[in-house]
Amino acid sequence: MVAAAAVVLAAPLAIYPLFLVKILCFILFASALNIVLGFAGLLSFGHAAFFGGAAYITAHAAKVWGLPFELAVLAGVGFATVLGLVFGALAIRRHGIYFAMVTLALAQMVYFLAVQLPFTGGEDGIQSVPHGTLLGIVDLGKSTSMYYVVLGFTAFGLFVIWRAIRSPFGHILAAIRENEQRARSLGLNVERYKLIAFTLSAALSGLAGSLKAIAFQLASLADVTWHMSGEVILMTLLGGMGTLIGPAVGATFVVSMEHYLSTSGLPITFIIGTVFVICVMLFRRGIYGEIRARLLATRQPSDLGD
Amino acid sequence: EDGAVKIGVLTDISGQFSHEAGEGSVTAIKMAVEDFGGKVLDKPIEVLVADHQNKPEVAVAKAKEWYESEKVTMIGNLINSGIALAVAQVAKDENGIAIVNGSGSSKLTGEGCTPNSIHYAYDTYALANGTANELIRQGKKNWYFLTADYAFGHALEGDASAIVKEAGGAVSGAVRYPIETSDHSAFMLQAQASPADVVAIAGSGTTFINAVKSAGEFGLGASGKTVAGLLVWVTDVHALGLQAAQGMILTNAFYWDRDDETRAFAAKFEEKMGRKPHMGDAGDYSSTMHYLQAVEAAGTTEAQAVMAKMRELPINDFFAKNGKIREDGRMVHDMYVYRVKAPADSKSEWDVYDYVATIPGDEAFRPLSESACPLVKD
Amino acid sequence: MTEIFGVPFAVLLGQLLLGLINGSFYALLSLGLAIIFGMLNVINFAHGAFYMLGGFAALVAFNTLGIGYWPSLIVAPLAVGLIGVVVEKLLLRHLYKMDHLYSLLLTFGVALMLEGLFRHLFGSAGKPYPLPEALSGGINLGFMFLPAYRAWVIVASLGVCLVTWYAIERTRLGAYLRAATENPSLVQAFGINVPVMLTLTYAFCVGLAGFAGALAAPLYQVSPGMGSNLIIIVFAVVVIGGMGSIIGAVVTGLSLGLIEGLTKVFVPSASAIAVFLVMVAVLLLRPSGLFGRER
Amino acid sequence: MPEIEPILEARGLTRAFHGFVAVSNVNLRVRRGTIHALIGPNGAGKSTLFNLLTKFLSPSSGQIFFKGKDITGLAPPEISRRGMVRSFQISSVFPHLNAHENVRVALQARNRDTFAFWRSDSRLSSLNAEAARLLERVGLGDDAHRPAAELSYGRKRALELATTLALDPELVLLDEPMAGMGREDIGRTAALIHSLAGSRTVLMVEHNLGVVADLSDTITVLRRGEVLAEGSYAEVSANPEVQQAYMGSHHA
Amino acid sequence: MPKCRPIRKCSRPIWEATMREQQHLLEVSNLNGWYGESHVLHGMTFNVGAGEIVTLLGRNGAGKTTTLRAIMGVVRKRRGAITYKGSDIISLPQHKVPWLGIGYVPEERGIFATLNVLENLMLPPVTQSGGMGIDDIYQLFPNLRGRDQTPGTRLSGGEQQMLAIARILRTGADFILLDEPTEGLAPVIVEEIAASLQVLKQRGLTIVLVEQNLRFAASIADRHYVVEQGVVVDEIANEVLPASMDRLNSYLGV
Ligand SMILES: Nc1ncnc2c1ncn2[C@@H]1O[C@H](COP(=O)(O)OP(=O)(O)OP(=O)(O)O)[C@@H](O)[C@H]1O
Ligand SMILES: Nc1ncnc2c1ncn2[C@@H]1O[C@H](COP(=O)(O)OP(=O)(O)OP(=O)(O)O)[C@@H](O)[C@H]1O
Ligand SMILES: [Mg+2]
Ligand SMILES: [Mg+2]
Repeated sequence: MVAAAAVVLAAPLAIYPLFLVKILCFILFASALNIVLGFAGLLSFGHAAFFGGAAYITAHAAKVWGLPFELAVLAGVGFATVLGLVFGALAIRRHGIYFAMVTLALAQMVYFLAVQLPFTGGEDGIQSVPHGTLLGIVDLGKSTSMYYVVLGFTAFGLFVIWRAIRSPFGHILAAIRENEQRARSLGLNVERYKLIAFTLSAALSGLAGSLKAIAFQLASLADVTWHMSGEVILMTLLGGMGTLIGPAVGATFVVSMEHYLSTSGLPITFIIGTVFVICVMLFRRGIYGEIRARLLATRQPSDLGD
Repeated sequence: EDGAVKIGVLTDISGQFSHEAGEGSVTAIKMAVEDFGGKVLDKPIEVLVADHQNKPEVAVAKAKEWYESEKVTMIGNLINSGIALAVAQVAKDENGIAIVNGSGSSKLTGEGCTPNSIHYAYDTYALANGTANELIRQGKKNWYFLTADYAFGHALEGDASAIVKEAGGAVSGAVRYPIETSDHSAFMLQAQASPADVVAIAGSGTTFINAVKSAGEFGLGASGKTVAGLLVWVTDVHALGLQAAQGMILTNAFYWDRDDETRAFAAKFEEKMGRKPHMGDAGDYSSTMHYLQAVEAAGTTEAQAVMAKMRELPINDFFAKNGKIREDGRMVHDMYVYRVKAPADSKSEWDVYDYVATIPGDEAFRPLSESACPLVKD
Repeated sequence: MTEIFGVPFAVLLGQLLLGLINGSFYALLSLGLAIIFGMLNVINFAHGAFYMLGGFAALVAFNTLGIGYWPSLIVAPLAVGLIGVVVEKLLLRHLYKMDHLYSLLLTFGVALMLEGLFRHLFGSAGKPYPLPEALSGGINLGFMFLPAYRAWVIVASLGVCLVTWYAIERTRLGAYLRAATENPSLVQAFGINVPVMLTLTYAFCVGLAGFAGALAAPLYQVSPGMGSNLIIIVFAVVVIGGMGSIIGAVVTGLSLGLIEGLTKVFVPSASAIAVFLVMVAVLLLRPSGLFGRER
Repeated sequence: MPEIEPILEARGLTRAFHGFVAVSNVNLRVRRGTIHALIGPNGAGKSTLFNLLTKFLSPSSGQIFFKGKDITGLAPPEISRRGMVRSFQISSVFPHLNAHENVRVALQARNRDTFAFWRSDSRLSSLNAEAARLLERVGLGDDAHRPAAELSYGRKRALELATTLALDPELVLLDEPMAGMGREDIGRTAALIHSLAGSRTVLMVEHNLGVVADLSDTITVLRRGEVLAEGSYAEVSANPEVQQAYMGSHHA
Repeated sequence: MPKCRPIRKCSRPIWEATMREQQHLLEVSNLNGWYGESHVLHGMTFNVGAGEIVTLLGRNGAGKTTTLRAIMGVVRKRRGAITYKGSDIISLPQHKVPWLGIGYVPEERGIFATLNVLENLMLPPVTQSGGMGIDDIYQLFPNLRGRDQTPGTRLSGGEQQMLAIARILRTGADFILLDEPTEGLAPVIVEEIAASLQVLKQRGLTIVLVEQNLRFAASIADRHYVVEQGVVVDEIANEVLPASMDRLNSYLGV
């Protein structure tokens, strides 16, 4: 635990900070998705809308409205939260693939707006978003300080998720995932639970998007395409959905792959595809999920649940 | 480390634009370095390559990393306008140099211009300009636009229709197709129904190719309409095949078969790459060459000094005659209008264009007076 | 002549016809997807890639083996189907017991592999495929000029759809498949060789995609990306039609083509999301699609 | 006996499935503190009636009163919150949660669990004792930590009963609680249900006539969706129609 | 056998096998079974003669269902011997087993939600001639008549049970594994089923029955095996059942 913390804190000395920042953003994003995917059993295919949407709002707020860092991020998160509430309200009564498709469709609307609305700059996106400062003190222009700030936010986000999953709320969520009709017959307001989970997830996805927008000084169309929604699902699955660490592992893995392969001169799409296939076949529960399961297999099987 | 001069190639090698840049640009830039002698300021020149996969974050992270910790002094090619614009900003922040040959977005020398970036081979304005003027001159005054519905398409259409109107032509309509569209026949039908003499396709890549195919399928040419491509790579024409593309009017910054110099370069390039170079490749080579000469002349790789030299020295090579780099970062040089050959007239696989006209540099590009670039003081 | 919202009626007719043609492609693709979806309970993200594969199969057959258009309508689907068998036996099969998310991840990976591979081999611009002699030229319908090939596309794809529909809905097969997805081991216990059945079904369905690819080759550039643009739309079609419903897939495919055709006239830039608007509307009213069985 | 007002009353309940009338014009009065059995041939409409009473299906016509209030318009969760809870005929558990967790979820539901996702779940440990007690009562003490999916069929039924009781309902609707249970468990469950009477009210469907005879104060016999007879076991089992329609040679 | 008496070649095992076949239709000996890691059957040994009705009795969780699943190959992880008509069927692929004329009615009924009643009924292929016709089936289970288009799981619990039994009787299987067939059925129906099973028995049908309803079991069975924790602990012939009630009750824990 302590060692892990040490590594995380020392990382920017060894590895290029901005790249680490990207990893952090996606760790947060994937973990946020995991709330619905892994713990509520809802396959959302529209999370890019929250991630990218928040990125656009934050970028615009910081660049055009000239809001300070904190407020810009807040604006983004606020937007994502509201959007999540709306999407959730519309989709939550649908199940399985139908739910996935409603979320996808709604996200495509956001994508469409992103292409059409003038302020997003179409596929060029919004560039040269000011870094700003944290509380007027820390200059975020420095990649390293940016790293620690984002690290802080990510840690906070992960803590919220951890708390939510390990809360009475989380236990009910698990039950609903297992057998919704039964849960309803026990007098649980299933829709409400799901909606809260979904909105929470949207908000945190938004946080990830906003941070990314500031750190990279840009918001782009890539963030709202369904490919992004797909990619974050893959990260979560790859790491191991329904576990707390899994998505982090998956995100780190995928982002690093993209980063390091970029200079490898290999046909990247092909490689990434192959890696996905291999991972599914080797680690059924995701990289982390599998390792964890193997460890737990020695103990009593009931631990496998959460 | 060993104080090598480092040049970065940031491009799309495996993605949708890979045929407009990718391996080609890498080859071109490496060729330039080689031909320059592999050393500048008595330091070896090293070429780094990265595939940005059309992911802005990947590009920005790479660019920053290169400028900051790898001490890369120049980043080349930069296809995908979103990425080009972003990296230009990074170049400014990190005081490096970015030379764009991939993207054609005229924003790069407009709102997006920086003192550290150069837009070299072509831009949407120049392409539209050349084609439009030529067709108007031929008396084809009534235009109809088939526009890819995104910023880049809008830019092309915007530039072109402005020129058309200015030159006394008229725009009878425009239809904007979503970039996801794979079937353009519906839009072709609308174009056909219009009274226009020219159907201008403001889009690039596969969507452009498919648009032209369905134009052929619905006999647009047969019905007396001219199809004009506002952004056409010679490789697109090659991929389309002359059967579908013949008769199309287009503007390019470079055609391999223009003169002996170009043919010589093309031959060398083809040896390495297995295909003829297009304007992007040529631009990549020429700009890299020019950069290295500027470094030599400036006696340093410090960005501002080198930029100054690059602006100061004229460009004279197979690509450009008396090419000059303006303060908005635009490299001005002659542009050429071509017509796609009919299959019968083509002597070899890559023999695809007939020369139509030359547009002198000072007419080809958007005049500084109209520039939206903050660096231009008037 | 009569106009509708300022659009000449003739033009409108033409657009509808074209819409129908695109629709028949959707139908053909979503058909296979719907079966894999509803029967194997697999979200086959690779479907678009198999469509692309069909196109290239035809292309390669033509360029290197000199196999003409007509035979390649058989050859391409077979080739693709064969690859389907490999994918199913080697990979998919081991995931049936798991959450269907895993098969999604897998097929997505396969899609990336195929697309990446073909980008590497053929470049992203792709290659043209010549129109078959017999179908060059066209028919003048008065209100529009209809290329003969497009007419053929409608006939061919609808024909195939019909046959497939019959094979599944009018024979025991459909019931076996549906039962097998619900409780494979019990169906086995009734004496049906489920594994083989599933393999063949998957192969057949991707074969359909392959056929669509071959059919599309002369119309569009055969390029590695040709499938990935389509896949999401096709998913939408399947869901609107109702997962597992074959009629649903076909009918929805065609009607969406029409709707798209209309939007292309009136709000061109919205034509790409028309399908999604429809989907939201439909799913809000009918939770399991137009023809879906509620479970 | 003095007609105290019934805890549950159904008036003219009717439900048809595209033409097929499963429950037609059923009037039912369940007296507080009694065990009321609902029997009848297969397909008579017993489970459908349960579904109507708990609003898992909405009646084509008719009204439902629970504790004197009209609940015809309410949704299932609300009904169970008001104290009327049902178990399912085809067993329904949370497969990947262990038996203990299954019951605890029900306890949470009973305690009007908030949506506060920022609280710690250590609060739940207060429920463990009661969960354990309930599992003991249905004889699942040893299986407490096995995933529900791994329990044998009979034990699943027992677990479901425990979950239902965890809600501490005033009125329990049990749909064939004994189905699939072995002798041993039947005995235990019967005792359990018996112990409920008085403090709570039980309305149950059961085909095990032995159990019905021992436990029930009142029996309503359904046939083809209609009430055929009602009364004590002695009364209904004496009814030739009931014998012919349902009991067969059993009444002997 | 007379054929091979003079010859030495005819080896002992075959001879044994053929002998056994004459005695027993199904032989289960020292059968072990697992669900993943958990070892459930610890050496079940019992046999069923042709035309017999044999029950497996035992507490919940004793392993009765698992035994049937092991015979059908639904539980794959098995060790021991299961021979049917003298030939081993453990090594047989799962989908081949039913074609030997073995039918299986699972305890959870296994009615398919996505299939309507008719499709459910017609699902299992007819493996042998001599199965019940649709009319006989409606005779036996009037509830199913006219419900063809109803989704399978919309049927009432009991009706689903009837459907589960009916679809196996259709296949013409002459060796049937019934797991708690009377669960959730009204007494009258139970009696009708008992009667019709008797009829089928006359026709030479062999049945392994897992049953909690002793009354029903006693009314049709020839022999009873008592199962405890995955092993057969006792065998009781039906004639002596009344006499052995105390013994049995102690097993079943009453
Ligand atoms: N959703 C439905 N659609 C069509 N028919 C239905 C539906 N639900 C129930 N039925 C029919 O209504 C009748 C009553 O069903 P119900 O489940 O109430 O019977 P039951 O009394 O519970 O029988 P059992 O004792 O076998 O459980 C049955 O014939 C059943 O087929
Ligand atoms: N899917 C499973 N995974 C793990 N263990 C299981 C599974 N199914 C059953 N078991 C265990 O195997 C043992 C035997 O179960 P089985 O269902 O054979 O008992 P049974 O005799 O049929 O009981 P019942 O009379 O309740 O049906 C029980 O301890 C049960 O908990
Ligand atoms: Mg019932
Ligand atoms: Mg059992």
